[in-house]
Amino acid sequence: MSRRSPEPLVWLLFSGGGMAAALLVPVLLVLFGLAFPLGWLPAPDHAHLLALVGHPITKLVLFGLCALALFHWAHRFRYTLYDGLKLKQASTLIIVVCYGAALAGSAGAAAVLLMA
Amino acid sequence: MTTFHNIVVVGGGGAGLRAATAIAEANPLLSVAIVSKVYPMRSHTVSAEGGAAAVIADGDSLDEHAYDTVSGGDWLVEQDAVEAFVEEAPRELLRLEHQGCPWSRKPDGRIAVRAFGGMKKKRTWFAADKTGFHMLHTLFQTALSYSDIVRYDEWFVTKLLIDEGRVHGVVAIELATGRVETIIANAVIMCTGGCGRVFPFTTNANIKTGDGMALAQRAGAPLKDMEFVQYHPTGLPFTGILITEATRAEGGWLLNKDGYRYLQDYDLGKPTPEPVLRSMELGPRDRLSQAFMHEHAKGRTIETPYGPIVHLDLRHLGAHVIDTKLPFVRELCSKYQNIDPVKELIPVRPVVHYMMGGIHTDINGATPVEGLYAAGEVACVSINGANRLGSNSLPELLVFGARAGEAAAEYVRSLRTGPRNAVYAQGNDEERRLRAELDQRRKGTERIADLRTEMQATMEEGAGIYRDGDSLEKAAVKLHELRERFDRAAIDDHSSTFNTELISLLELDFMLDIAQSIVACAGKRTESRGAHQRTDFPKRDDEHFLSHSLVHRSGEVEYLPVTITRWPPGERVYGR
Amino acid sequence: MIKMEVTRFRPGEDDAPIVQSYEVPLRKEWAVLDGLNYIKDQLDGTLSYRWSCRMGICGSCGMTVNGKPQLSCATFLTDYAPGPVRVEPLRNFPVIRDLVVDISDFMTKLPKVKPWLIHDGEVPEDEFLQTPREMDEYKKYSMCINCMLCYSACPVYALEPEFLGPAAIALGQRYNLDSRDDGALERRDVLASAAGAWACTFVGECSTACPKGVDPAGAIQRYKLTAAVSALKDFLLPRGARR
Amino acid sequence: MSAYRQPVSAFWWLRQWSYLLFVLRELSSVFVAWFVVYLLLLVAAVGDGARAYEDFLAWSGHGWVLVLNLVATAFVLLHAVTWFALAPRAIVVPRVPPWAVLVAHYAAWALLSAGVAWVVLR
Ligand SMILES: Cc1cc2nc3c(=O)[nH]c(=O)nc-3n(C[C@H](O)[C@H](O)[C@H](O)COP(=O)(O)OP(=O)(O)OC[C@H]3O[C@@H](n4cnc5c(N)ncnc54)[C@H](O)[C@@H]3O)c2cc1C
Ligand code: SF4
Ligand code: F3S
Ligand code: FES
Repeated sequence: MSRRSPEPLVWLLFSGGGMAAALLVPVLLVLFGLAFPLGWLPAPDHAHLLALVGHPITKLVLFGLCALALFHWAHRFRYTLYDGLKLKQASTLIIVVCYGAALAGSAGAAAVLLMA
Repeated sequence: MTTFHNIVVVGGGGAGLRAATAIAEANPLLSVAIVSKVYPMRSHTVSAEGGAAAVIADGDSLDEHAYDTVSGGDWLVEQDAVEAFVEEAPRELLRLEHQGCPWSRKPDGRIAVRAFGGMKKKRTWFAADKTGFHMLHTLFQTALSYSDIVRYDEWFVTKLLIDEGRVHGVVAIELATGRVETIIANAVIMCTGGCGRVFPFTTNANIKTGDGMALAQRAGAPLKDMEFVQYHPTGLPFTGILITEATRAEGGWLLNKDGYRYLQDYDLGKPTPEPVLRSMELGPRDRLSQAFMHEHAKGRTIETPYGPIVHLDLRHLGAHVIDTKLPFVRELCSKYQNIDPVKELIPVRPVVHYMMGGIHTDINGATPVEGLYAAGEVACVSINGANRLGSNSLPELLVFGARAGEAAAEYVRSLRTGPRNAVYAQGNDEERRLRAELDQRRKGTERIADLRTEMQATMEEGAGIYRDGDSLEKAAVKLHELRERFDRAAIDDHSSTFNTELISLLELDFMLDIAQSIVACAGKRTESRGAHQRTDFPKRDDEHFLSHSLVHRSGEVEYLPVTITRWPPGERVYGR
Repeated sequence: MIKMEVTRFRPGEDDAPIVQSYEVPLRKEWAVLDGLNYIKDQLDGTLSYRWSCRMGICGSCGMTVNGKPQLSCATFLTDYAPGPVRVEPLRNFPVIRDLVVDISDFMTKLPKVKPWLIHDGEVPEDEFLQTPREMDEYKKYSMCINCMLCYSACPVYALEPEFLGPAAIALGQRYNLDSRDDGALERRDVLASAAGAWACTFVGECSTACPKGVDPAGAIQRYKLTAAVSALKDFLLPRGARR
Repeated sequence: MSAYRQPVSAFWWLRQWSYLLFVLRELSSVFVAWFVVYLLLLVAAVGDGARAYEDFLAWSGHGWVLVLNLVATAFVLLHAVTWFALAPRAIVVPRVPPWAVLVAHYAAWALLSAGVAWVVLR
């Protein structure tokens, strides 16, 4: 039955990821990717960040962001390959690779966050 | 190639779709086909703007609707048909409501009605100003749910098969492939719409070439009241695009070149700021278009490259009313005339709009040819008489489409015999004729477009809003000449794939028939009534002409008395 | 005068379309369609194209004009002056002849979304009550004239012919959002299938192209959200709790 | 019927500016993914101690990393803007005009960004 199609759930993850990425990624990327390395702003000291990352709420938020953002990527990239490169024939392979990578990435993120 | 159906409906407009669903409901076992030269949702019903009349409002009554219709038609109206019509119209419109038609509503969620020309009460249902569009799409989409209705989309019917006085089907060309097919059926319902394209300046779409009228007349069914051609008072110059009567119902004014509401000079009442029913701008279309001609004669219209115009003034209605009730008018004005009716005057002139006449049918859509039915604008029942009231046509499509469908379903039930071989032979002959048209017209000398243009000019000059014996005689002579020249018309396109030049040729052939019928009837009717105004016979003459004209293929015209049930002929009074 | 470059394709004669140029008068009031009619009537009777209402409501006359899908009766020559004006058939459809394309794909897909009112229970004696506000919910989606400009603009439809496409989905949504309708569940299998709303990647060009303000892209997005939420409910709630 | 099938070029997205913009928008997801990697590297470095964190900061100052992050920022901003533009079309709240939905998204964006910056820089 097509109603069982996983498409809606994947799409929800994609959308959640899109929303999370839109809301949070720009500020984080500007801070850590540009502002600190370029010296526009003083980089926060290690202790502060350690405390921050160690806090369970931060861990939860960051995990959510990473996992959702990865699924966002997986879904969009899958369709980019279909449409942009006309690769629809390789659909199964693309699905396995994209969502598989997102799953693996999320597990990796969990590991990193738990250890930090 | 030959295929078989119980009933073939020719035309997928409002009337055709309603007829087909009526058959499917009357007897689901019947095989019904809709053959249409355009996809059904492209049919001209889609262009209707203003609305559909049916009694629903408190304080309105069936009798008043009937009286307005009878007097609006200048008593040339079958009163039993009108009584059936007004009674069934509300049911039909409600049926569409139940199928999802987005009729405009009052704040409490009930159907809203608006005023319309010649109607004494507000009774016109509307879907903003895209009524026909919403009706047609609702009908079409609902018809999709009847999976057993077979459609022949973009098939052009060229002939009705007749044997022993009975119809046996049609011959049609599939446009995409050029395939000619004999479609055998026990009954045929013609729902092919009007013929405005016989005239040069019309609100009618390119497809409205009177095919069905000509086909039926050739098959032996006479055409009725063909001299009654409706001019709508407000068309955009150049394009002929209609500015709906609803603009005036909402309170629009007609102004001459001095900014004066000239209708007050023509026995249509006194100007008031608010619209008054059956008065001034809400008078009937024939009278308004005639008033324009008088203004023009007095030099009080404005000359433009596309003919004389007057102005329609909506500015005092304000943006809110225009945007909620008349959004399409605003869209059309800005697209095609480059003006904004909220701030500017709309230039308008009378434009050929509707054919009161058509295939002669009885109250059930049956023509004198056995098994042949007709409904919609192509037919003449007649509820419209000498002048149709705006918003009566759309409900007419439904009421008489349904009636014709039911009658045809009933008719085929009793039939036992199939067609004789002669019918198949007719089909083969027609196929050969069509091939010949393609092959033998290579060396023609006349251009289709030229003949068409000349025919249209002839009709406007000879059989326009005002006619006389002389102008009609000249038109008849000219049409005769065009008929002869038609035999020498050329076709450059010899492809069998989507050959629109061949179709233009066949349509021109039909239109010439129609033009000749109109002129023949108009010449014989030596009186003035409704939309038929003879300057040489300016009075209505009930003694001789309270009867329908019936014109046959031969050009012969006979008369049929009008059925009068409850409303004896009287004076048409507006604004008093 | 203005030059019109018209794509011609004659099946059986040409393997691929060719371009033919015509000079037509440049008049203020003339739509691209008037230019084509001039060609057909005065210059070349063999040109084929569809048209009917010439007032932007029947949906027959869609063509690609200077690269963009347009209604040729509602697009004016003067907007392309001094020219040339390139007129091609609508993209993404097979070309039958000249400017005539085959839209039978849409015509077979349309009934699949059940674009008719499905009402459970009693039908009232008179009208269903529906306030103007309730009508606003779906009104815009009911404005579709089936002109196919959106299909012509949508790259996903070009690449994946299985895709139901913008207008068909918008029409399904039109009934889903109608307060008189109870058919959303019946339409879901088709609308929420892989070839339905999910195939749309929100290019958004369908809404840009639409001459009637239908906003099919919005309709699809909105449908995805509803479908996803209801799928989530199905997933989380036990069967019995569902309607 | 021998209809002509109009071919679709693999480079269809170059034909029109709006198509190109669409493809760029879709490609933004790659940079979102890159950001996740970058973030996790940072978190791992912070967890590994002050030395590792210093190394990370030095690495993030490398030319190619900077360029990559600059490009990524551009794409991520494109993502955010197009995403918010789309939101009012999908999220239809009765009686709330679409522009209000849009404004709400931008407000949330501003608020969250300020919040994150405050937490990080405190
Ligand atoms: C601009 C405009 C506005 C109007 N506004 C209103 C209004 O507000 N209220 C009102 O009541 N009336 C209005 N009318 C009148 C009304 O719309 C028409 O009378 C009515 O729609 C005709 O419907 P129909 O079903 O008879 O024919 P159409 O809708 O014209 O359909 C004709 C069908 O026949 C088919 N056909 C024709 N010839 C052939 C052939 N040879 N082979 C195969 N198929 C063929 C066509 O493909 C088409 O499907 C308006 C008319 C116009 C022109
Ligand atoms: S949604 Fe718009 S563009 Fe698409 S078919 Fe309908 S009216 Fe045409
Ligand atoms: S263009 Fe196509 S991809 Fe979706 S938003 Fe429109 S249907
Ligand atoms: S001709 Fe009808 S939409 Fe253009």
